[in-house]
Amino acid sequence: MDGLSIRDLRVVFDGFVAVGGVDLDVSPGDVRFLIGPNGAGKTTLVDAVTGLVKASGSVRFGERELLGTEVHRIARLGVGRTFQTAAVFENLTVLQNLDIAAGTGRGAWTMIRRRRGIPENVQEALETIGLTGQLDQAAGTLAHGQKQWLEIGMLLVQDAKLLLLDEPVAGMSHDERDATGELIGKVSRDRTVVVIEHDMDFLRRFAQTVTVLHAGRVLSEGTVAQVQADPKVQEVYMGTKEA
Amino acid sequence: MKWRAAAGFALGAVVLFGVAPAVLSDFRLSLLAKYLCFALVAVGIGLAWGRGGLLTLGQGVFFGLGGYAMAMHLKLADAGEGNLPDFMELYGQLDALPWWWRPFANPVFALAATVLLPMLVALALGTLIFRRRVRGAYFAILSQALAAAMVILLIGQQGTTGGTNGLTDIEGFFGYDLDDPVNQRMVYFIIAACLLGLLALVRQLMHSRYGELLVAVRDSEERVRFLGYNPATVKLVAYVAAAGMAGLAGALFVPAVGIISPALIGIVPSIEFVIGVAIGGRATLLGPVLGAVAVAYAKTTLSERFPGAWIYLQGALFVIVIAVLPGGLASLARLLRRQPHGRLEHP
Amino acid sequence: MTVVASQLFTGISIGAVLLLIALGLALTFGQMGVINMAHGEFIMAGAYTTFVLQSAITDAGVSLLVAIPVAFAVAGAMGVLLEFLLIRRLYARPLDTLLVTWGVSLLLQQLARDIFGAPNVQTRAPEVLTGNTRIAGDLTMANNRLFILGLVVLAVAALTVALRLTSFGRRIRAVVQNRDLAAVSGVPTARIDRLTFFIGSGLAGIAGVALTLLGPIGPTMGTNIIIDAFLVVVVGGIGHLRGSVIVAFVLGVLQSSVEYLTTLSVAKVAVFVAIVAFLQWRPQGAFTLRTRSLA
Amino acid sequence: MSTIRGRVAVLCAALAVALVLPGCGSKTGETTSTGVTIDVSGDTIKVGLLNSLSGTMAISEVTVRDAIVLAIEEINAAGGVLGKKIQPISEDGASDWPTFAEKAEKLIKENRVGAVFGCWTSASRKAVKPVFEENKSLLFYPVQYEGLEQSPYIFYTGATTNQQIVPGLDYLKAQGKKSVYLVGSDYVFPRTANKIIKAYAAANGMTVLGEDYAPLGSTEFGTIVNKVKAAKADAVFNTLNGDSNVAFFKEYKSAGLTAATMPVISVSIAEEEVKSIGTQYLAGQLTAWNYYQTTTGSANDKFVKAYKAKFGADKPTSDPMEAAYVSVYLWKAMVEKAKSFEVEKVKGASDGITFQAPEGLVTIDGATQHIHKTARIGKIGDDGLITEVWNSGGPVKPDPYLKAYPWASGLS
Repeated sequence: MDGLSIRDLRVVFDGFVAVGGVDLDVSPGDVRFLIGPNGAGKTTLVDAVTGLVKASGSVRFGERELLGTEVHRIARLGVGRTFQTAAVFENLTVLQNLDIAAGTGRGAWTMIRRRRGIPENVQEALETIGLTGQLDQAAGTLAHGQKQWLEIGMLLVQDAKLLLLDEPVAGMSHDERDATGELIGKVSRDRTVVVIEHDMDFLRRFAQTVTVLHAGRVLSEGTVAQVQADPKVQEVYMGTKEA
Repeated sequence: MKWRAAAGFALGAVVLFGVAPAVLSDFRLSLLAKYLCFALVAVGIGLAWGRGGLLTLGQGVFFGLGGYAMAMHLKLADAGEGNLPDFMELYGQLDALPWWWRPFANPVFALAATVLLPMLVALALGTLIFRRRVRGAYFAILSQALAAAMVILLIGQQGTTGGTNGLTDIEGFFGYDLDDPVNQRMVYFIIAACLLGLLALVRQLMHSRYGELLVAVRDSEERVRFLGYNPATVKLVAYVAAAGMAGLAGALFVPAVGIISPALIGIVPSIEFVIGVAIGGRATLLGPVLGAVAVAYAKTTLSERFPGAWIYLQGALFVIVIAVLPGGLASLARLLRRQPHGRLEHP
Repeated sequence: MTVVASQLFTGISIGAVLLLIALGLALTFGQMGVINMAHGEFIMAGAYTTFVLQSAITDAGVSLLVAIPVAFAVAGAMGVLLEFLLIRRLYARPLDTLLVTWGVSLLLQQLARDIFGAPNVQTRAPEVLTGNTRIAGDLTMANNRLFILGLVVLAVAALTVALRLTSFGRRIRAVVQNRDLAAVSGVPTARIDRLTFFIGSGLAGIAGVALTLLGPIGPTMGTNIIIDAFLVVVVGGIGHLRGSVIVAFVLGVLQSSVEYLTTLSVAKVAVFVAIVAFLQWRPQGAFTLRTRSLA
Repeated sequence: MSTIRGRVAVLCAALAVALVLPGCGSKTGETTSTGVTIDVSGDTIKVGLLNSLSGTMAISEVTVRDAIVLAIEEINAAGGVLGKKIQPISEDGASDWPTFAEKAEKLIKENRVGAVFGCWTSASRKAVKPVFEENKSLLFYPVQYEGLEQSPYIFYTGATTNQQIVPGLDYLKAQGKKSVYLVGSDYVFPRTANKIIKAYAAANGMTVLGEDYAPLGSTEFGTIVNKVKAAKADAVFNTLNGDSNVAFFKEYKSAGLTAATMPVISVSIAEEEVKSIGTQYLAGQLTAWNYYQTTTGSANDKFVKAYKAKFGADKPTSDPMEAAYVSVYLWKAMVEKAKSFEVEKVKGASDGITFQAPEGLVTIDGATQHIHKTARIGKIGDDGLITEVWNSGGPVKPDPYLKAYPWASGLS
């Protein structure tokens, strides 16, 4: 298992500083929650780590420098992410979605042939995310929560060692949140997980560590209790008691 | 489903090899041969556009490359060893064959070139374009500009390409006299066999893991990238395959019709290839084939009776089918049968 | 020296014609992302408007000046009709818009053929626009090209002012930048779309008037030039006019210089190669991604 | 699945092989075709009209079709050919060369026509030529062309190069023009014509100062006109086709070039084209043809009157139309001399047949299947009509390969 190590990360759009010098360490096996008000740079930080936006500084996953690497190569290094709006292939079935996610290492010969049966890792992932029954259903017809789980499942079969989840429980029912939280717990046993989340109740229940971002910088870091006690955090989240 | 596919192929074989030659006159059969060439192009467009989302408005270029490669060989064979093709003596004022014509005297090289040359050009252009994430409408317009540039290039080199005339008056096909109706029939059978074979291949490709990945790229290129694939490569395969099919079609068109000219390559013919695909159903296997044949047939018969009406009809087809029925007639059939299994097929 | 100067002027005026054609596209394609292949037929409509007006107003100069606003209105109205009937249903499917409008362009061409006949029609230009102006020594500049250059400068200036300073312009830019947000903020996006289309198509009509001074007026006049104009917008980039302006003039000068040294065929191919090469350096196809959602 | 599919594939392959192998016909060189028999049953004889009725070439070709229809109606009104009325079957070549070939085949094989009249561009003629040769059927081609061709199944009723281009050069030479600039569309006719012009110039002390080609349909002539102007030639020889002429002449005038200082002699601008370019730009420029609407003679008066009565008073008549009109009458005369519609007999009867055409007396030269025509240089007037300023004095014998001209020995 590898950890994530970010040094002096900066992202600038047309003069606007979205991320301004972030240092962040996520140790192997951690479940790190990133919180912060809108515009704090949470998603931009994940975008920079996954190669979607240009950034300066250094992002290391294990021994590998990620900045300057192409998106698909970063993914192949074991960095996987989800999106706020679940990005699954709606015209494909659950099985096809997972099979594609599992297939980056396949050779040309395997690619031009049909899939026979269900690959072992896909079967495991199906059980982990609880979609065994929806195997042949088009992903577009899944319930909102199921789509998010499918996306996480895709990260599992992709063999991602670092999972970056962008608001995985937004819009979910209470039961779905619980299930998602347990899922995160399950997958974090042999993976490093970073979660962007607004839901404080969810955070309190499932976060191991928390980083608070504000205006493109790290405001506070520590366990849930430490962060909650930090006066700077309370100041930023003016009046919002939960923080 | 499996028996249906098998039955479909068997039925297609019976129609193409049994019924059509029995009921059609030599002339109409040779027209059908021409339509089937267009259908070959359509299968490729169906793959690239319907499944891969690559609206290529320049398939005429690849059709032309295949056609010219074949025609160059046949012209050289007609002329006999050591002689220049007739048009070159007339317009070229050349003493010797240009160096780039010479390899085409070899039948093996020429046959290979009909398919490989278009694929190579597609590979080079596709690499440049997809690598820089040029896509969607940008790709469509660039592919169209390619067709325009290719025509200008061919026409400008009249002495060695035949200019606007193209390469005409092709008499023989690997030793067989193309004037003979029996040999024309043989050419038809070869084309029909190629179409069936190619359909089987493309069906395999569409149902393969690659086929699924291609749809995924079409629907969300970025998501595929985050899974660790390079979408440029995925698209390149479909584009190159479609180019190869168009090249094969062009090569077969030459013995069937006896001419290849810039008139078959430019912007207008290239976009006409697309309309059949759209009408038949862009993302299905058979839709493009039936659409292309239907459009070509309608063009022949309608223009025999009402020349102006064909243009109105063609324009109306573009507007109505694409605006109202983007899945083509294939989706209409499915709507009627109320079978909601067209997941891969709705873009 | 004279040759270099007059070639430079030719290049600039080719660029001006390109830009005049591309300006409407820069608005509809560049700002709205709609690929309207019937744009060339709106140009044709502008040219035929000039022709019709000339049979009503015999004076060539007056009819030309009258034709400019009338052609703007005629082509603009056709654009609005097209937007209303077809394009607004297809905003989510840009490639399909391309094919649908191609069909529309076929229909319009055949319609023109049936109304005005297949042969080209002629308009008379005011005598002053068929002459030239002496600059120095042997160096002259054609008056019709100077007129078009002026027209382009005027059109670009008017459009820039409209986009930058008027409330209409602000709304267009708001819609371009974030359609949903603009809609929520009370911008009537449907009306703005239609208005944008009206202006973009109207500019095609003006281009049509200008083209009567240079070339043939016939049913297929639009198709020959439209691809070049699209390339200008593709390379110029979306969202702002500046790119199109620069690219039009660069391509014009490039084409005329290469043509002077070789042939027009080589020049056309050279332009295509230059564009592919340029896209390697600056791919415009990679628009800014919406990072929160890929759907 | 794969086994089923495999079996289907094998089945298809087997079927293909089974059908193809015994299907192999004659090898190249063994002539087998005997041609298609003409349909002479019934009281009509069918002929094909093969012209572009749509697409870019429709502009010109529709008028040719109209002229052919006029001739057919006149002949039918006078009793037809060998007692049969002529039944025209019109096909649209759609400005697309392969379509021409397809339609030609249809006319010959399905309609079994006696002869086909039409085609305009060299490309369309080249596309149909093998079709007519292979089926041993007749085509009458009515447009001036680049020569260097002599198909046994084509009759050429338009001018070949020594009846149009060479007289045009003779005229320029007589006018004391020492240098020319060549401007043409990029296709076979201009390139071949210019080759002939260069050979002529070399032998006659003329200088060719430049040679430029524009793609067909091109409407951007700024650079070419700049080059022409800088060259300061005595005259311009123009082989541009169609739309390009409009743009060229507008640019030409804008550059300050005039018929007085640097005349342009054109070989593709007839009365119809003058109408669409405008006399504002063309007045005073020269053309080389064999016929003008203003050509004198009772045959032409009758032709012009009949044409305008049928198609409209504002419709001009032009050289290709006249040549097409004449071609029908020539075919009729050949059939009547042969007393048969059979192609070989009709061909055999062709030599020496004469006809009092609107352009004057024309005679078929059986050896080349071209016709003797009078060459005429015309000047475009302010009224849009072209008036003759010079003619060859009498019909010129067709010489498609320019064998009688020593300077042209290296050309073919």
